[in-house]
Amino acid sequence: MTDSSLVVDLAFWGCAVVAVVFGALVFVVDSMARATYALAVSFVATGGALLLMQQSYLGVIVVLMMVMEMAVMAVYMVMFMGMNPALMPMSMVHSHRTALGASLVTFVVLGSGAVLVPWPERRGAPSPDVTEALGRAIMESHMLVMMAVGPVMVATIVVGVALSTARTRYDRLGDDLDQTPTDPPLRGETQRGGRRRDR
Amino acid sequence: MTVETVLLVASALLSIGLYGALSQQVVVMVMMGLELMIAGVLLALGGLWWFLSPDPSGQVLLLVVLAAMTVEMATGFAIATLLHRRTGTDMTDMAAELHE
Amino acid sequence: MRGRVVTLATARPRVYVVEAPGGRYVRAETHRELDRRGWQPAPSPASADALLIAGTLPDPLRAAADVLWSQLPGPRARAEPTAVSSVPSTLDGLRACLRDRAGQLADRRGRELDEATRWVRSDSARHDETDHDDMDHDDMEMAPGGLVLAQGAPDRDGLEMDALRHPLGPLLDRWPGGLELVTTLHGDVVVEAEVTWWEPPHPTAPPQTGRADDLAGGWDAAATVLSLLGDERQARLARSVAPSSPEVGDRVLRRLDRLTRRGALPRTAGEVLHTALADSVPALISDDELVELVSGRDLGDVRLLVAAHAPLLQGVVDASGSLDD
Amino acid sequence: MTDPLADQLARLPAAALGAVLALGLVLVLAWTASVSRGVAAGRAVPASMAHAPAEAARLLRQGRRTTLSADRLLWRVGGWGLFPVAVLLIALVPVGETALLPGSLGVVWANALDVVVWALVWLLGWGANSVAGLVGGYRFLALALGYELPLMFALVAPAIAASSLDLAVVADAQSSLWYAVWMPVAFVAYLVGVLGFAVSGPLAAPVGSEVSDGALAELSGPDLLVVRAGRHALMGAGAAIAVPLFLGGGSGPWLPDAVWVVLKALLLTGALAWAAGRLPTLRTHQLMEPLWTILLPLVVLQDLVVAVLVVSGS
Amino acid sequence: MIALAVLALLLAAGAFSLRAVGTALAETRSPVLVLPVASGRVPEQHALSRYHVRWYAASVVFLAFDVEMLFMYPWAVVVADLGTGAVVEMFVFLAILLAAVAWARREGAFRWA
Repeated sequence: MTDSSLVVDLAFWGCAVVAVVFGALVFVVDSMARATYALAVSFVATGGALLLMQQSYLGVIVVLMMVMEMAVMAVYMVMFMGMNPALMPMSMVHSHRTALGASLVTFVVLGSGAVLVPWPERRGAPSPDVTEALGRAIMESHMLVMMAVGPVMVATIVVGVALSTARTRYDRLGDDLDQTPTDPPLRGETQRGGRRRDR
Repeated sequence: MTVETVLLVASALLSIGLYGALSQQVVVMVMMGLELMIAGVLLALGGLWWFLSPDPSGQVLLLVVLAAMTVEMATGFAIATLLHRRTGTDMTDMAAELHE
Repeated sequence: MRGRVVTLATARPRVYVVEAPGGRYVRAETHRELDRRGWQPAPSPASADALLIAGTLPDPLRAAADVLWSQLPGPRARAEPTAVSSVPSTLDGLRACLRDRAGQLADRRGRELDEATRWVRSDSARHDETDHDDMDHDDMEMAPGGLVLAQGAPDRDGLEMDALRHPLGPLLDRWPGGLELVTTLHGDVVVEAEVTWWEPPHPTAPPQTGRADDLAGGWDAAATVLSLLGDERQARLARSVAPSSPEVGDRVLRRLDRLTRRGALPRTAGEVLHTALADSVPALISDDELVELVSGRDLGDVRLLVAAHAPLLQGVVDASGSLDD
Repeated sequence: MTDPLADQLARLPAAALGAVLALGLVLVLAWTASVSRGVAAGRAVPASMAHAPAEAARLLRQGRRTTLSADRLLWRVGGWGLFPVAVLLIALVPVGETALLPGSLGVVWANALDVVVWALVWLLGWGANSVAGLVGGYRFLALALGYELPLMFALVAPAIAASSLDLAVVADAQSSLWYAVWMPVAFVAYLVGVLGFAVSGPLAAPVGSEVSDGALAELSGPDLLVVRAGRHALMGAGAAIAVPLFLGGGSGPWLPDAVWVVLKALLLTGALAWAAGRLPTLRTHQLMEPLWTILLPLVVLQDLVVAVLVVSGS
Repeated sequence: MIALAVLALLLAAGAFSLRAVGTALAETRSPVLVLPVASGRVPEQHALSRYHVRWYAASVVFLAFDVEMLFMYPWAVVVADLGTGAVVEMFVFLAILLAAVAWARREGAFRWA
């Protein structure tokens, strides 16, 4: 089928082992920063595996997006972890046994499915330039995807900002939104409103 | 590198993510588990695309999965911040009583 | 070969200049001397070659100077000039000490590899007499490495996060000598601050008196602020301002105004520098006004504000007795 | 990707030579950046040229240091990772006919490597368990959120004009008119991005000297030398990537293509480092809003203009 | 692929030799363990703590906006052939996202919380 040479096999198994080992490390290691960046390395390895399967655009986009998201996630991990994020043993696990059992069962089921199912031969060949074909697809045949993702992203921004911030526009600009905001709020001043420009 | 091995690795990632999602108490760690599961799904889809039907629409699906993962993260962070502000902690079991 | 590398390495040593209480004039002269030699002052003891404490240290600050000395890495030298005239010879002595290979080898051999734990143990011992001593300092769980973990505190934003108590001063570069401002930090925002002043052993007589000295204090503050902003060229210019060269002063003044307009410098810092340099003598600032000025601010802004208000702080005035005309 | 092993090994000597040249180019660009940074700080040119070797000797002779309960693994990864990222960026640049790391997605890989700097500088600040390091590291992420989107849209503009994400194709498509000429806003936004991931100029708050050099606060000896060299190398690499994107790659009279690429990279690095030395460092919480509400819409508008011009066939 | 391997080897060799020169010149192998710098005082607590990030709202806006980049790169490659339809579609997408950014600005998302 595919004339995958020794180099590709070696590279694939390298990426696979790194992805799985660092994925497991995420829940083993005790510092928050190390857990997050272990996941980042696991994603980079997954991106590498995608690269090996001729999906150059998908591979590099996974690396690009995931490194950014893990950098942001590390900050949230540190903010919301109960005790000290780097120096405390992370024993925040409950129902360890059932979780382990469930994951092993899933692995056995999916693994055997992957190996035993007689996968059909490949139909059709990948187009010469996958990225261009992808671009053409999202613009013509799958324009619906583009039309749907836009509003979903706007909704995400509105939901994200509305849920996470404490001071809304009425706190900053006064009830009829006409005062100049003082950012950040002055000490001893309530959350609502502010008069002078940034000091 | 055959479709079986790729799917095997993908299912390994997925099951590690499942373990994390089920066993962790903190909202953010559960999200880490979810992301690892989505990584497994991503790898599986990539493998199936390459070995079975390499036409562009499969790639679009992968883009949508990536977009979904980012949306999940953004809203997850917002909810974690909200939980932390409301209850001063974000243990998943205490988050059940949002009303108090 | 090694000799040539050592001479090249010590061509321009990086000196960490710290002002002791009442050592304003010696420190200002040290900075001018460093400008003349083209030696860039070190931004932190971590990458410094030499530690220079300008002025005489009162006894309570001796331990702080030793902690600072322990934080210098490899080949290191130390000096405490107390007179303005002795600054050039002190700097030459520092360079000679850095080049003395035998002396540096002895210093390294005599130094244990773990300089942190002895300070933490002696510090926590000192805490024990004052605090309730049922808190067991040494168990690994509560205090890894001997330091306790930061505790949570409510915040103006409604998120309960850890608060850090971080001291600015007493021995910090580009910082008024003797001022210790212990800030409570939520993230990088200073929420509260406590001011303590360390008195000099004996009040130092200012070399100039009256109006000229007051202006020099203003230019020194301007130079410090420009150096804190990373603008070394203008800082050197501000340090070289002499009553005989007003046009240099105008260039620095225009630069400060531009920085304030562009938002690189907090507005209040820009205003007070302008008034100090232009004409009137602005009012002195008490400790409470300093705490009020500093609260709710970013940690970087706090250092800029304190540097800009340095000649007006009550403690600095008492220490150097400069403004009593 | 599926050519057999023998073919890969056949290309070993060429790859080795290319790698050494790339490393040499990065070192020369980093040195140019440090010289023009010295000139901008008011030192004479010979003194600025001698500064880098003297400082390297001083830092190499200096001992190394670690702080109490520091996360040393992440700290060292953050510090020693900056220079390799710059070398990988340079390897993407097509010097002569092909780049050391050719690929149809050079633009996207350049973007992915810029993003790795996010992780590295935050880890550098986080690792040292010191207040100054943390303040510097978190300031960097705040600025990164600000400069990253304009940088991405600035990278897309040449790709739209050349209808390709391959740096060599983008460079060849500019034979008539350089993209920097008819995409000025994208060029400026890209340079702001370079100042961003090289942590210098107006975006140098993460290593601001008012928080005693922020993320670099606890570094000494070789660790500090590698980070400083890494920052200058990133400035040089960013400028080198701008050559095929905005300055027409190897095109130019008299000299061969390769020489033009290196010459343009050197000139742009010098100019950028000099500007970074002269521009004041702006405060992070003052800079977030302008980056999001002024620079980002302008770059999106620039992309619209480019797209309309391309579609209308001019 | 081979170029990447050679580069990695070269960089590793460079780093190793730099460390070796450093150890030789400084005549010491192990780093000295010191207190983090706190103006001469012993730090009162570990700096590594739950650091209050003041710009968390901006990170949420960034994550949502960044997804748009996923579609921007492939679109850039094909926009010349597909004509104005593609341009209109992408920039409608961008316009509503920029509207959301303007809304977030008014909410104070890009200000220190």
